[in-house]
Formats: sequence, C-alpha cells, structure tokens
Amino acid sequence: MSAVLEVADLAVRFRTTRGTVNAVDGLSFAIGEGETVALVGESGSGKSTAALALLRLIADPPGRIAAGRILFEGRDILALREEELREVRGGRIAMIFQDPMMALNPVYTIERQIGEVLALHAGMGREARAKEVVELLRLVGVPAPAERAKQYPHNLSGGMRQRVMIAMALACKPKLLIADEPTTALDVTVQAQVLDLIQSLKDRFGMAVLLITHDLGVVAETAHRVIVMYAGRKVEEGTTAQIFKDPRHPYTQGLLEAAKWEEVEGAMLREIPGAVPSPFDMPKGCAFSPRCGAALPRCRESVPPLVEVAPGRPVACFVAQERAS
Amino acid sequence: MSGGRGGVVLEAVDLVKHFPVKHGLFQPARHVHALDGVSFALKRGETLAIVGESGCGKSTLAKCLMRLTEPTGGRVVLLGDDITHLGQGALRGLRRHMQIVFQDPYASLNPRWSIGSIVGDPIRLHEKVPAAERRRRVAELLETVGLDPGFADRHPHELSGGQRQRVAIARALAVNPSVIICDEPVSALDVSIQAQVINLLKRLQAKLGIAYLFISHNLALVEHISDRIAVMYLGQVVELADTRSMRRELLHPYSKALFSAAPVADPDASARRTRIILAGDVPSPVDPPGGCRFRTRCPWKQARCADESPALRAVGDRLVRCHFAGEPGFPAPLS
Amino acid sequence: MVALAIAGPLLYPVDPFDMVGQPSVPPGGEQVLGTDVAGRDMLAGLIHGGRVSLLIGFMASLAATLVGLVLGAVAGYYGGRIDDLIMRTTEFFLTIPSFVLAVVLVAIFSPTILHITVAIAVVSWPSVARLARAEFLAHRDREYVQGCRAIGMPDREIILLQILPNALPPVIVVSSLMVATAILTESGLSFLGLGDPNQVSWGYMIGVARSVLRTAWWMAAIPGAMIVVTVLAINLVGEGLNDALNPRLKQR
Amino acid sequence: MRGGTVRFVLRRLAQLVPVVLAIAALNFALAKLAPGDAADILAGQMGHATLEFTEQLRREFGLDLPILEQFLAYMGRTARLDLGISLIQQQPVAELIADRLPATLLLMVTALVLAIATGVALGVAAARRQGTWVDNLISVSALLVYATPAFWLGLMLIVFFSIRLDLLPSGGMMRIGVAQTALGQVLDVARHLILPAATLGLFYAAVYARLMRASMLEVYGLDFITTARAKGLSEGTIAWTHALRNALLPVVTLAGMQVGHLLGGSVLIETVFGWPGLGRLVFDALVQRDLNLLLGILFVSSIVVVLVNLAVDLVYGFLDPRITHK
Repeated sequence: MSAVLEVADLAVRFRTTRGTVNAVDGLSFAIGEGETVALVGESGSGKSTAALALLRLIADPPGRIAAGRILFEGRDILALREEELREVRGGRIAMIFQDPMMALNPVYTIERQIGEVLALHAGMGREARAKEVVELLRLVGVPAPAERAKQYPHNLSGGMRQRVMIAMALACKPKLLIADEPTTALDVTVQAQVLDLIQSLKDRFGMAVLLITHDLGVVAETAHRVIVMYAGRKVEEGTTAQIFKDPRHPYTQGLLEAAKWEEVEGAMLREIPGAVPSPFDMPKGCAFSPRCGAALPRCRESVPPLVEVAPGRPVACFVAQERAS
Repeated sequence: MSGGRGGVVLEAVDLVKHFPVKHGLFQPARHVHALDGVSFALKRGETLAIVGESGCGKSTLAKCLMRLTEPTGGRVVLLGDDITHLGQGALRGLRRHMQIVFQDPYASLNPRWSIGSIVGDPIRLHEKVPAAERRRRVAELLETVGLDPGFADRHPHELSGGQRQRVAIARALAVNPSVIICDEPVSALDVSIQAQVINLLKRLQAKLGIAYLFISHNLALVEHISDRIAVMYLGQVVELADTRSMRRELLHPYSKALFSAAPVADPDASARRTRIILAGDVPSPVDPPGGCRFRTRCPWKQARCADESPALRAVGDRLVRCHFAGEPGFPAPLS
Repeated sequence: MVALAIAGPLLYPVDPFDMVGQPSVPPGGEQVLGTDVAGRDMLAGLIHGGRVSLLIGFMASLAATLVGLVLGAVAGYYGGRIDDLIMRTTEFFLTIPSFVLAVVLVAIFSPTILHITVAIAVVSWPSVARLARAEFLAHRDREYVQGCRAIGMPDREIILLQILPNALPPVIVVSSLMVATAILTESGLSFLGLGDPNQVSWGYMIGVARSVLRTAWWMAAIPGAMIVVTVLAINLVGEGLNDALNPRLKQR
Repeated sequence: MRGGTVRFVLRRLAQLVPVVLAIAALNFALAKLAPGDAADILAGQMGHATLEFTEQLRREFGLDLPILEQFLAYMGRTARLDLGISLIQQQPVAELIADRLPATLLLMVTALVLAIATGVALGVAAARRQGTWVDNLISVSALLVYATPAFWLGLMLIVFFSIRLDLLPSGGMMRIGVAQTALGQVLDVARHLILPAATLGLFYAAVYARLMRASMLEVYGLDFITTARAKGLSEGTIAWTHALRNALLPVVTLAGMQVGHLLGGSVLIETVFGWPGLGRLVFDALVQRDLNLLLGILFVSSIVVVLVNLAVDLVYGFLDPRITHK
C-alpha cells in the first residue's frame, strides 16, 4: 500500500502571553491509499491542531508550524507557494469540522457555498454548478436536494448540515478527507447515519480518511489504524484490532477501560488519577508519568522515545518497552 | 421530614411542559412540547437513568423537577409532599432534600466566589450555624469528594474540570439531600476524568443512600451506573425497565435503534452486531407528529400508529409506549 | 488630567473671569496661553473649564450608570411584563435624538451645572440599561445561577452577590467611555451657549472664539485640543479597562 | 418574499403608532414642565406682561383648561401635523421645519455615506493587516478622531481650508445673488457641502472603522472562515465575501442606532457652517428662546430617526437571511 500522506516530525508551537506551548511535538505518521486512520486523544492532546496543520490552517500568529515535513502526492505541503497550496485545499485534500452550524457561513445559500468549490477547482459555469450541487446533495442523502440547495444553513438540522459539509468536501473528489470530530455535535442516531455515509462514500471514491476523534466507539467502528496522542505527542500506534485487544501504553489501557463501562456492571471502574497536564506546566519526563500507576523512576526523568515493541507497533513508554524485550 | 410511600423519594406524575413559541398577531399559538405526560417514581437509594437525544426533554425534566421552571401540568412529589404549587418561600425549605449537579462545571460555579463560600452557601441558607462550624463542615465535604480542604480558599478558575465537578457535588451534598439530579454530570469532562467522577458518585450513594436521577446521552455509561433506565423521545417516556432486562432485550423500536446506533469500543462486537440506522432527524418538538411520535422514523410502523397515540403500558416487567410491543417476534429483524 | 483639574486653582490662582490684560493676546506673552476676546486669561479658563467638564462628565455618567444598571438588572433578571415595560421605555429614549433632547432639556430648565448633568444623564442611561439587561438575561440562565436557585438562595442575593459581580465589568467599561461622550456633549451644549453662565467651560471658550476665528484661531484651537486630549485619555482608560476586565481575552 | 416584505413594512409602520404617540406625549410633558407657558412668553414679547393680558392669552390658547383636555387637544393637533405656531417668527412650526428639513437630510445622508464607505474600507484594511503599521495607523487615527468634538474639528477645517488656503467656502449652502445655471447650482451646493459633510462624516467614519475592525477580527475567528480557507479560497475572496457580509451586521445595527446621534451632531455642524437646516433652526430657536419651535424640531427629528430605523431593519433583513420578515 503506497502512502497518500506522509507526515514527519511535525511540530506546532503557539506563542501566548504565558509562554510558548508545544501543541504538537515530533508527530510522524502515514496514511495509505483508501485507508482510514484515526487520530485519538482528549482535549489538549494536539489532535485537532495537527489536523489543521496538515493544510497549513493554523492561525499565525499565535500559532506556527515550527518543524516537519508533510508529503502529499510527492510534494511537501509546507514548501508550497500560496497558489499551489490553495489548489490542494478543497481540491485534493478536503476537510470537515465538528460543528457544522459554525462551519457553514450563515449568510449564503447552500448552493453558493458548495458551488464556490466547483467554480474554484473545477472551473464550472453557473448552470453546471447548480446541477452538480443538486447531484452532490442527492449523493449525500439530502432529501429534496433542489429545494435544499436554495436554503440557508439555519434552515437545516444538524445532521443535514453535516451532510452538506460532506457534499462540499466531496465536490472535487479529493484523495484525502480530514474529518475533525465529524459526529461529536450530533445525536447518536444521526451520528450513525453520518458515519455510515462517510464509510460508503469512502469506498465509492477510494478516498483515504483521517478521522480525528475522542470517541473510541467511533474509532472501533470505522478505522483501520489508530494513533493515540497525549499532550501533543504520539504515544502509541497500531491497527485497530491491535490497539483494542492489546493496548500497550498505560494511557491507552485506561482510555479503553473508561470507554467500556457497560462491561463493568456494578463494580468500580479503574480510574486514571489526576488530570491532563496544563501545556504551561508540563511534567518532566513522560507527560503521563504523574498519572501512571506503572511509572518507573526514569519515566519522570526523560521522555520515552517511540520504539517498536512489535512490528508496526511503536509505543512511547519505558514500561511497555521493557516488557516487550 | 415525612417519608414517601413505599420508599419513593421523588415522584413525577404526568408532568407536562409546553413553551410558547413566538408567533405573529394573527397566527395560532404554537408550543414546544418539551414534556408530555412524564411519570416515574424514584426509590430511596436507587439510580434511575433518563436517556434520549437532544430535544427529547430530559433537561427540561430536570428543571421542572427542581422547579427551576414551572411545569404546565402534572405534579412533582418530593418525600410525600406535593411541591408543584408551593410558593418560593415554602419551596426554599424543601430544596435541601433535592439537589442538582449540572453538566458544565465551568458554567455551574460562580467564578467570583471562593470554593469555600460556594460549598458553604447551602449550609448558610438552610442552617443557622456559626461561621467556624460552617468552615469545618465545608472542609469535611471537600474531603468527602476527594479534594484537599485547602481548596476552600481557591477560586474555580484555579481548578481543573474534574475538580470543579467534585466541588459541584460537594455543594449538592452540603444539605444532606435524599435526591440528587445529575444532569449529564460527566459529558463535559475528558474521558480519562469521567471514571473518577462516576466512581465518586457511586461511593457516595453506597455510603449515604442518596437516590440519583441520572440524565445522560451516553448509553454505555448509563448501563454501568443505573438500576433502571427510562428512554425518552420527543417529550415522552417510551420505555422504562430494569437495566438488567434492558440489556437482555429492548421492546420499543426507538430504544432498540438508539442502543444499536451507539458505537461500541470493541471492533469485534461492532462487526458482529447489526445496526439499525434510522432515517431522518428527530422531528421538531413544535407540533410533534400526531399518533405515535416515533412513527415518522419507525421502520416497523403500521397504519394504526398514525391514528392512535399509544399509551405507556406494562409489558412483562416493563413499561412500553408502542401498540405492538410484546407481540411475539416484534420488532422483527430488518433485512 | 484629573489631578490637574482638581489641583488647578491652587497651582494657578487666576480667576478665569478677571480681565488681566489686553484682549486677544497670542500665546507666549505674560499670560502663558494668551488672552481671549475680553482679555481674560486663557490658561485660567482652561483649568477651570476642565474642572467643570470633568465634573459634569463624571457625575452624569455615574448617575446614568446607576439608573441604567438598576433598570437593566430588574428587566433582565425577571423578564416578562416588567422587562417589556422597561425595554420599551429604553428603546423609546434611544429613538429620540439624544443631543437635541439634551438641548431642549437644558433650554427649558435654565443652564446650571446640575441641570446640564441631569440632562446628559437622561439621554445616557438607556445604553447602560440595554447592556445591563443583556448581561443579566445571559447570566440568569447560566448554570451557576440555576445552582443558586436550587439551593434556595433568595432573588435579592442572587442579583446582588452572584450576577452583579459578573455583569459589572462590561458596564464599567461602557460607563467609563460614557464619561468621554458626556464631556463631548457638554462641550457641544456650552458651544451653543447652553453652558452654566457662571462657569467657564471649554466648549464656551470655543464658542466665544468662533467670532474671531479669522484673526485669532488659537483661541478656539487650544480649548479644543484640551477636549481631545481629555477625551482621548478617558477612552484609553476605558480600553485598558476593557482589556483587563474582558474575560474572553483573559482566557486565551 | 416580496409580499412578506410589504407585510413586514406595514406591520412595522403599525408598531410606530405608539412610539409616535409617546414622542408627542413627551413633547407635551416638556412644554408643561417649562417654567412659564406660552402666554407668559408671548406677553413678555409683546411688552405688556400684565396679569390680565396674560390670562386673556391663556384663555385664547386654551391653557386654562384641565390638563387632560389640553393634552387631548394637543394630540389632536399633532395628528393633523399642526405643531403650533412659532411664537417668535409668527409662522407655523411645521412650515418652518419643512423648509429646513431637506438641507439637513442632504447633509446627513452625504455624511453617512462618506462615513460608512471610509469606515468599512479602513476597518477591513486594518483587520486584514492586524498588528502591522497599517493597522496601527488606522487604529490610532480613529481613536484620535473619535475623541475630537466635531464642531471644533469643523472650526479647525475652516481655519485651514477656508481661511489659510481659501479653497472652500466657510459657510452657507450656496452663493447668494449670483446668477447660475442649474448644473452650476448643483456644483455650488456640492462645494459648500464638502466641509460640513466631511466634518460630520469623519467622526462616524472613525466609529465605524473601529467597530468594523473589531467585527472583522471576531468573524475571522469563526469556523466558517477556516472552512473557506480549507476550500482553497484566496484571502481576498474570504475577506470581501465571507467575512465582510457577516462583519457588516453589527455595523448596520450601530449605524441605525446612531441616526439620532448623527442628527444631534448635525445641529452643531450646521451651526458652525451656517448650513440652513434644522440645526441652524435649533440655534436660532435657542437664541430667541422659542420653545414651541424647539419642541417641534425634537418631534420631527424623532420621527426621522424612527423612519430611518425602519429602513435599517429592512437592510438588516437583506444582509442576514436568518432574520425573516414574517
């Protein structure tokens, strides 16, 4: 499987009044053609920042991509000129966001907002656009697409808006879809619809998907491979089956346990003590060590590097690495 | 303090809440049907979960029970006393028996006051005790919820989300309530923090015998914590049963679809099970569909569902609001 | 500026109404900033005028803030009919051209410092009331207020001790900016000849100088510059307050 | 949509009735609050302020009737657009005002168009170059102008452009006693309009520039801007389509709310430039202590504000599809 996207040593920093924050630090990963990769983490893990950085959408100031390479179709996105970058955005790589209400411009019609992409990347004329927009809306399962196209975002329900976002993303048949918490703002039954839709469209167009989420249930149902992030760094990677059946990092283990509540009926849950550290006050050594039951003295001294504990299983944890060797 | 009948601490009888929608001068008045005839009885020391999607009325239910908003109809009975029409003065005295923990610990604590005064306020308002005694009680409460008593001098912004939610719980505990309404108490917290708060709630229940009305949209969590579950859809309870029997089978088509749609953090399980994907969105609670409210999305709907509104009736060990629930083989598997 | 206005008479004890020299002397002579058409000392006028302007500005905005805050708080917290009544009144006052109303009020009730202050306050309170109402309305349904109601806290205590401290910062910002507007309004009034006849003020000085604009432009320029500097300073303080008190900025 | 808009306008016009009544009531109350009534003033003017004569006048004006009857009579007259007679100029107030209103409207509209055009352009420019010298220059100048009394600014402009450079006329609306062609007249008025409109417009340009900048920056922080960038749109397109239209909304609201303020400003500016509009009339009324005229101006200018607000609501509905005129 050849890689669509290869990210190497990506680092994103934010300058704030309280100091510089390493939001993403040394992140490397690859996405194969047609593959769904999940980037999993809690708030502050840097997963959304990483997703925005892939298209250079970090607001500068205060943010800055400090280092790294983002190879897409053989070109480094970080080295592209402004016009080249704009061709990739929305044309070759599309993105959808968590809150479809906020992500659509409230004062323009659906037709205009989807049409914009078609005009820009496919050079379509007005009439061709109008037809194509209706086609796209039909494709993503919007009922009465011709009427909906003339409406504004506030006329639509949350699920419909997310379908519109997906239609907009699909307009130019991108190679890669970045989906940043695409179902977090939706109800459970609507979430199922949208996940189903993304899955079927992905198969149909052969897109690769980078799914950013905190919901391990969503990951289990959709992803091929999983990357777990904590405090700006990748702490573990593996196939979905590997991560769920055989998590190696204590943080992944804790997260999984917290996501399978229904299985521990009545009994107490295993807790991860403490809280996610503040980016201004990072602990020395492994960022997870203050909350880790298995932490060794050296975990509090130096940051554990990513080491493969099994083929295709990099883990950034001294304990897991010792156990493996 | 008078006890409720049969160990019931809180009872909702046919609660109705309609909000008027802004309308023009010559248009007929329209209402949001937030609650339409919700009844249940919460027993001493049990956890009853209310689950449902947005717009099902679960948060309005919490507010009506607390009398933070006035119900349009029905009754709220707390420890045997009908509090539905009590004046604010009389209500104030009874408030100590029923407390609430909100979803967002960033919004539920006033940023201008110290933790000590936030937790001490209920004591000050309900009991005439000297300030020193109050401080001692606050320290005790903070320890009970797993916080250092020194936190009393801090302000909310110095605390993490999980710590703030502990403070909110301590405030609720301050007056020794019989019931705590937990309105999505962990959904604003990070996944790794949620277990801490849930365990705390369970420990407190075991120690103090408090009953929880646990409102949530997280089905896995609800299965873990509750003794009974009520599923709500568009302002009505559609199914209410023991968690155990709910795990065994679900009789209402909506509960079945809801629980099947929830993603499970287990790739094998999600590959095995069949998901029921409902068509469309939840209809607007303004002028909800006539007949059965779920019929617009129900894969098993019949002609009768449009004509006749089903009652909440007993089927075996549970209550279900569906004409066909309990018939053998219903709901049949979808092809 | 405030310090100068208060301490002014001590530092420069010249009565602004005394004719101390030749009329229309340019700045730089015996009187540091020259004299006006009647030969009155410009610097003395400026200092005394500053006192009047600042006094009226502060008092008017203080009065407007108090009235607006009380009405806005009641309207926002209780809602319903009383809210309707208060807000209709507020909108009504916002509709009437404020400066024209102030002119009419001062014209009807002789121009004294008190009347000018009251007139400016009358046209200023509605914006505070609107803001305060919006704040109280937003806070009323926040969970911390619901929490206070759930523990049986009386409304009075919720309004004064819980919501007010949170609603006050934006109101303080607006009322500090209102001092600046009030000074501008006062100068406009006295420019039209509606100033207190017993007090010199900057606007009055500009009004007097208008007739000699061709020959002695500085006579109008200097008091105007004083207004600009004062108003600018107050605005900067207001902006500073905004930055310091705005919780949205602080969280970033 | 079209029918909806018409209904909306009709309904809003119906809503104006109580507002107009309230304005009239306020006027009546102010007239009653004034120390000394019309009879006193008139008697004083005529030079025989004897008690009997004043009483006689009072009877003639109906000022001896119970307050309620006076009020009803007043409302009745107001409904017929009879705002009374200017006691000094001996002319119907309504006529005096109708004479002057067009000049004021010309000044106000010109100033407002100037202010919005420059304010919006500068605000957008500053927001797009946030933190650069362009932004700093615009922000500082706006802050400075914002602190300047417009009437004083007008005087300083007269000193500079009329007295020093002798480029533009310092006052009036047109040259008097000079035969001109129609086009010449228009140009002449335009020349006279430049300074007062610029003076009045400059202050509001500063207000709008500040607001526009803040509003643009706020919109730039919203998710749909990120969406627009992710679609591959250029920064220029994003600024002038996606951001601008959303950012304009608060500016339009403020512009509507400030019409009253603008009218107040034009009173001063007209006085400074001798512009023959309502503002001059206010000044004359003040000098002559002509209360009836003053109250009439207050009434008419309030009505103007109410009507402009109606227009602003319509513009708002056009800019923001979320507002439906139903």
